[in-house]
Amino acid sequence: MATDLTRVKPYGDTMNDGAMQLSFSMPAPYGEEAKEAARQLVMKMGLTEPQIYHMKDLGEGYTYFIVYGKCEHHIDYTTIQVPKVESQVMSFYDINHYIEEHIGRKVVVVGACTGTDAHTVGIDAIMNMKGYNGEYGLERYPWVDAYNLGSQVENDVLLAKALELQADVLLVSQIVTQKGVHITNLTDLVELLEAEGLRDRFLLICGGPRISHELALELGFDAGFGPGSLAPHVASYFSQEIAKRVEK
Amino acid sequence: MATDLTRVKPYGDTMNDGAMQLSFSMPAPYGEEAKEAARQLVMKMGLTEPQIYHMKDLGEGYTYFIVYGKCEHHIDYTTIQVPKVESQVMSFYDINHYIEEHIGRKVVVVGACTGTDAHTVGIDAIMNMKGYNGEYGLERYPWVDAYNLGSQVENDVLLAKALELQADVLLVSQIVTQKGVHITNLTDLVELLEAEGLRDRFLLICGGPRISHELALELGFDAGFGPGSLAPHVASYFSQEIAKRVEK
Amino acid sequence: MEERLHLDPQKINRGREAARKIAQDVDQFIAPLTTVAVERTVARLFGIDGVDDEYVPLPNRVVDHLLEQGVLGRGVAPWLIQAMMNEGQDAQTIAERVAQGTLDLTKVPTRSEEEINRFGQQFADQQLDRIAQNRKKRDEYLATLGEGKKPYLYVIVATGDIYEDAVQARSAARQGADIIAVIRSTGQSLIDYVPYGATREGFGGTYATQENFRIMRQALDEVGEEVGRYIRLCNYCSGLCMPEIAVMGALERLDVMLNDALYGILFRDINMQRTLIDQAFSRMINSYAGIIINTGEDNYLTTADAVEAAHTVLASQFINEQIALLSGLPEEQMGLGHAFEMSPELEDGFLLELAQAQMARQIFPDAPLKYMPPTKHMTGNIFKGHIQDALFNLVSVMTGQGIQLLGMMTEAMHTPHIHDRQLAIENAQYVFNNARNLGEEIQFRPGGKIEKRAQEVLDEAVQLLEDVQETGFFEAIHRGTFADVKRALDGGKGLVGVIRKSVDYYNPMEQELRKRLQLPSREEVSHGYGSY
Amino acid sequence: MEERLHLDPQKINRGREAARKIAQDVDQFIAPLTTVAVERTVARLFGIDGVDDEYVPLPNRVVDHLLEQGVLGRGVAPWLIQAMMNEGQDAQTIAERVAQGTLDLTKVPTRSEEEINRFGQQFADQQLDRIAQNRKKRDEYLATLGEGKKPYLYVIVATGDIYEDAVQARSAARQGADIIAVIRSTGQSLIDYVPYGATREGFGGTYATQENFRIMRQALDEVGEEVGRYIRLCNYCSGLCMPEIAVMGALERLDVMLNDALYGILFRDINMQRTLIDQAFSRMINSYAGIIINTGEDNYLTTADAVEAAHTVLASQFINEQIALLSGLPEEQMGLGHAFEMSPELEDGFLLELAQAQMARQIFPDAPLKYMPPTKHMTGNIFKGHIQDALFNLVSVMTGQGIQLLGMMTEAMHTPHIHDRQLAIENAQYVFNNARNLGEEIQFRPGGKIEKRAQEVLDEAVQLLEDVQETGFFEAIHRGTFADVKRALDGGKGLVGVIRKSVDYYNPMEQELRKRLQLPSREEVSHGYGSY
Ligand code: B12
Ligand code: B12
Ligand SMILES: Cc1ncc(COP(=O)(O)O)c(C=O)c1O
Ligand SMILES: Cc1ncc(COP(=O)(O)O)c(C=O)c1O
Repeated sequence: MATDLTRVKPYGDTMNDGAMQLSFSMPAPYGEEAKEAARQLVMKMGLTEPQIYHMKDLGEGYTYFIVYGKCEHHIDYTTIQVPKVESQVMSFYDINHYIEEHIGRKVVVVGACTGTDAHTVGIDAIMNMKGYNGEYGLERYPWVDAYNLGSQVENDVLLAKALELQADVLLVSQIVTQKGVHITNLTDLVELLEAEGLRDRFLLICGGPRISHELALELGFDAGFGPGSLAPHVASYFSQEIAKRVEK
Repeated sequence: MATDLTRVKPYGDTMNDGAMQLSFSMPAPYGEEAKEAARQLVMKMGLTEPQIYHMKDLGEGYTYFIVYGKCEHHIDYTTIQVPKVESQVMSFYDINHYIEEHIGRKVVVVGACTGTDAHTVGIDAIMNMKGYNGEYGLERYPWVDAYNLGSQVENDVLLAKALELQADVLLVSQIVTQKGVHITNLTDLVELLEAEGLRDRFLLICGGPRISHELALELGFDAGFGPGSLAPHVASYFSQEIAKRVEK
Repeated sequence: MEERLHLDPQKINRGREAARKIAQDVDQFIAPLTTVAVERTVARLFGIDGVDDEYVPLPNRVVDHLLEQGVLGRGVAPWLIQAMMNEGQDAQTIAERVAQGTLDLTKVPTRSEEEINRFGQQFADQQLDRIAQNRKKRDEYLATLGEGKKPYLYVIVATGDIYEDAVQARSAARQGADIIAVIRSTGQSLIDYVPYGATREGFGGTYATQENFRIMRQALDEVGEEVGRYIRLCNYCSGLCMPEIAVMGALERLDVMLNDALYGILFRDINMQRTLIDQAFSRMINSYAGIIINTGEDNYLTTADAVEAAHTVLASQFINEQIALLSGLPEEQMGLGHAFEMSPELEDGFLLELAQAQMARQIFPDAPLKYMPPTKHMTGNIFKGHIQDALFNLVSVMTGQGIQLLGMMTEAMHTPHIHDRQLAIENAQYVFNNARNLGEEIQFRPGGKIEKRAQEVLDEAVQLLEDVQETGFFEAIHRGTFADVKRALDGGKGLVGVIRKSVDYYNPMEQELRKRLQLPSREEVSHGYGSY
Repeated sequence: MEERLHLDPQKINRGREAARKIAQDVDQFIAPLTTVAVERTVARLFGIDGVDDEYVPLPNRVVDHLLEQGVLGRGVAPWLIQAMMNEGQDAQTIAERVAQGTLDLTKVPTRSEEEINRFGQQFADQQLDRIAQNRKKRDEYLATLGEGKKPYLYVIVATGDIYEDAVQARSAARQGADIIAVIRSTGQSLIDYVPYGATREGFGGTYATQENFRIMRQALDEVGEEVGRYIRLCNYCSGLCMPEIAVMGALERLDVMLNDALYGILFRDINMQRTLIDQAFSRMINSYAGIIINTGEDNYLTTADAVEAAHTVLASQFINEQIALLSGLPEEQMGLGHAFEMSPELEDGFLLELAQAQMARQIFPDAPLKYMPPTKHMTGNIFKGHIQDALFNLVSVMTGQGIQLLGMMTEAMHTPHIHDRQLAIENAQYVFNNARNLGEEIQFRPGGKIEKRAQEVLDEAVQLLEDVQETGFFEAIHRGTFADVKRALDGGKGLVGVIRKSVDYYNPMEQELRKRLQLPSREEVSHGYGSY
């Protein structure tokens, strides 16, 4: 049971047994051949001793499988590096105090759920007065001027509003991800800002259940926040980041 | 939606999307690094766009993951060959008639669940008078002499009994498979028979939830029967096989 | 239906009465108004279909043509009829010419009111007969093939590609689904026209088009015959094109339609006037086509808390019922929505869900209640999700819901994959069968937690309805009464499409529908409310 | 406990009375007999432990030494005591010398009965005090740390490697498990000795050894302190070494023990005389150690049909109860077994399961019923399996079961993986919490399907018990009354280990246990049954 963290494998009940569960469908008609196809497929993935424990005829030439097998691959856990938002998470009280002290004026934040996305619960959780999960939203912060534009906001509308309000920070929420529509929407915004020469004018932050900080950086945002985020996480980040820029 | 059967991939809702679900644990402490390790692991397996949708701290330095991703591998379904028991499945009535006609004497069958395995339900399903799932067991067949030795039968005891009863067919059931104990038990039997020069004396058949015909052949058995097998499957096979041998 | 929870009938009556008054006020408000969508619907009923070179649907071209010239207040029908009579061409040709710019409807010589009415009446008869024909066809299917047991198993398909959807739908039907809903692409409800033709590219859903309806209807009829069960088809007529989609559905024999102005107002930020006018007409069509509507109260619980806001769901159901009655929709076609959306972490949450479901069942005994699965509290943990769905299924079979929107274990991730649906159906089949008569075999303890909870929710709902009656429906929405969302009378999308009817307004389709549905005519109604 | 199903108390009394007579007959039969296992247990209580060069445990060496010389009828105690007194050495040294062949116990000068009894009494006091000490320790833990709510969450670990087991057990405790059972390797119950030391290689389970008990006890005490909940440890004293494992468990503060002769007879083909004798002694030990026993009626439903054989489960529970009372085991320590094993395809199967569980609850109101999950009808479909387990959990919380053996979605595949257990615990926690008071809030319809089913099962069980009383217990087993399995009085494994007691048989441990448990002495009991 002593774990060799340089060679970490999946685990069921014996160290390095590689135990793994999979399920998937294939466009192959139900039968022994489909079963063998599923077996061969997971073997290509590096699973040994695959067991097709369940098969179901979905009709229309499709079959569903539940498979267990032993994964041969391993990972060197000791070398893993994960990009993280590099700010100290502070409390509601401390954040306001920090802004007062280090920035000396209210931070203007404009948020929206963009494109055709109508899921406001996430951005509301961050911005609304009443907040979420016991944490006040940005509208409650005395040292933040928060404007929530709601949902289905087109990128150009967001930008116009941001300029009008002299925003410091843009908060963009994307919940619908089918066929990568969130990537398209977020990329469009960055391109729009760059085309207008305004990319550095704002701190650009996105969030949503399928957003990670890493993905946000890739897309050209300054930071990204995933599931479970709360106002203090975001506010800690942008206040410290703006302070850094102000102080420079 | 037109399926290219030479390149079959997993399917969620768009042809060739590769959609696949996995779950597994790793001996890595709960956290962002563990998540990244899980991501990297499934990427090694050939999954693109992996999403760690759920993580749970199992304590003791272990973490559980539920992951979705898109499998890159594909299978040529058109070339798949599955070894199958090559006999015509007949009915209770036809089997008895067949034995009478082609063998002309009762077939003697001895069955047991071997080793320390005490799971009799499977072998009973095949052998007991009352049968299973609406099909009589071998004890009911007028042209079969069936002896069910029950469970926890050692290989040498089975062999002695088989010789005593002048068995034609041995039916071996293996249900417990942990740490490959069924493989060990089955291999031991084949080796015992070979050591005694008796391998060709009996038709050697095994069965159980983790047995396939393919595995049985690999282990040196004549046939193997998996989940859902019923007496007619087995009896059709052994009567035709014995007839073949008799007729030669 | 035996009264299993003791609920004060007086209270129920009070709630219903307040809702009736609210509905009347709304109806009175919308009576003098029409919308571009209503008029496009009339145009469609005249047989106009297809798109121009820029993919703009011809019904839009015709209606916009009149709108731009400020003459839409008379309705699209008189203009069309005049042109058809004068040119001796069918509406489609007229529309094409309008689109090409080779015909101006306002320039066509006028005809007498009588002539116009005769012509309109004839057309209305013909088109509504077509719809009646579809309804008959459905009844025949139901008589010959039969249908699944209630609660019906309702699943969605949402690949974005109608052909892929058809495969997924057929697969689902084979597994046991009774109703297939084709979810729409995220953007559709905000576009002020209905896309045309077979579509293969949508986000989070597939466009609702008449051709897509046809493709799916055919797929389901085929598989229904194979499996020996009539498979119902569902789509959405909420959003900016409510009545148009209703009519498309009526023409293509859809069986169920999501249809709720409140959903559009609250969740898509559609202007309330616009969508309430559209809704009134769309519900007449649905009613006449024998289509079950589904209302969207379940959605409230995705933004508001399911325990605290339970009474808003009931209040809204009362209002939706009364509004629907004004469009002639019988109880049997009212799939009033509610949902199993309480936090799974709640101690005794199951009891509260039972109370809510049973209460709705008793208050709307003839409605095929649409029961929505847990969505908000579904997480990436598919295993836990699957058992949340199992408890949801159990409540449903215990309380005799009508339409069971199946929960998917992958709710927090993606629109359903082909096997997600299979597992969901298996879940419901197992629970429904294994506990088939549980509801009849247990009783709720009189005065116990379950009964008390139902009584409280009813009390609060009645209170709320009486308050809304006082302040007015529009104002109540403005104050965030439903779903914690606030909307203004003049806010939201689509207000520009609202038009005041002129004195010579003529809509033969509505007139004939009202007749066939045995509703009073618009004039009689307005009269009933007093003059203005 | 309010009587929620109407069950005729007369019938229940009749069943209990028949079972009492059956139990007495069994007790009378076994009274003049002892077994090698009982005597090895006594040897262990004298302090003998460890193995010889061939890994044969010293208790076996000592007992076999006497058995071979035909003097075991007197019991191991007198021979040991004589040697200890003469050699002035402790039992362990004596045993080692016997194993080396340097001491023959039968050659040691004899001592008077009085001397032997005095010495024996003293040892018995000392050892039983140690056990009492453990019991006190448990009570202290329970008082300071507390424990989980009932139904207790019971999970198994079964890696084959005790150190791996400890990791899995600690993980499970952190997730919320209340009881950890270490399943034994497939072969163990048939070997006529207890393996020694820490073991790391087993099949389908881990060997039960005293060292393994110690390792696991320590792991659970540690994690229990961390999570602020006493975590119970469970193992198995069925099979050929019943009382030995009982005593090991008592010494290492186990809390729960699977302990059922019938299981061994039916499912492991152990000779019935042998295991019933072993059981009587083992249950005294369990009783005194404050250990909850679990009986194995649930297993019947893995070979027999759960609907048809439901009454055999109840009948066996009655018998097990009465047999246990004869070993001084209070109701509070009787984890009588039953199970949720009906086919999931059964219409209204959930209702029948409810009936069975509620019936057992009412008939054995003080017993911490052990409720087993679906196993036989679990398949490779883990998703369906997970919801079968959810319904099982729901029945349990609705009917107030005591010990909930958690179902695993991977039941048809392997002994649980680390996350299978986590998901199973999450399942139970969710259902228990979300429907915590459901049982109190619903009532079963009087005269309805559920009540009728319970009444029928009770009727059939009483009938069966009265039949068994007539034919005799051994004959009933021979006829395949339980689990569809037939076993003969002289068949099965371990009969050679049964020995008739001689007139000078002496077992100070049993004597003292009977005293402390306020049971009549063997002589009184036999007398009570009539002379023979
Ligand atoms: C509630 C809900 C709705 C409500 C939305 C109400 C509203 N006003 O928001 C209603 C009923 C209207 C709705 C409708 C639809 N929905 Co919806 N919906 C959901 C549901 C059930 C919950 C989402 C939610 O509220 N989560 C709770 C919040 C608090 O979490 P969150 O959004 O992740 O936000 C947190 C973090 O991500 C982060 N965060 C989020 N944004 C931001 C932004 C910033 C700047 C920061 C810092 C952080 C941050 O912080 C938040 C708090 O911790 C999900 C399924 C699920 N269980 O997740 C489906 C889901 C999101 N919906 C879905 C779909 C497809 C739709 C529809 C398109 C379906 C249809 N065709 O009719 C429609 C149309 C909506 C549209 N055009 O967008 C899909 C999306 C599939 C996908 N991955 O693409 C989902 C996953 C359901 C499914 N499986 O099909 N939906
Ligand atoms: C019933 C059962 C028991 C009963 C057995 C009663 C009995 N007399 O058989 C009891 C309660 C005694 C029991 C005990 C144990 N069991 Co058990 N048991 C099961 C259970 C629930 C069902 C098995 C069953 O009856 N299936 C139904 C029959 C009809 O199916 P089948 O065996 O596959 O047989 C069919 C085919 O395979 C084929 N077939 C089978 N044999 C043969 C032979 C021939 C020749 C042919 C042609 C065909 C054939 O035909 C049959 C009919 O279609 C399974 C879990 C599950 N749901 O599968 C666990 C299971 C098999 N048990 C298991 C274990 C570990 C044990 C124990 C070792 C646990 C313990 N340590 O205490 C003990 C000890 C038993 C022992 N020494 O073997 C594990 C095995 C894990 C593994 N893969 O190695 C399982 C999978 C449960 C688990 N997840 O832990 N068990
Ligand atoms: C009443 C109603 N209409 C419509 C929809 C679907 O949304 P959209 O109109 O945006 O396609 C829903 C979603 O659940 C609904 O409840
Ligand atoms: C009473 C009883 N004893 C023992 C066992 C375990 O088997 P074994 O004794 O073979 O380890 C069980 C299995 O479920 C049981 O119910």
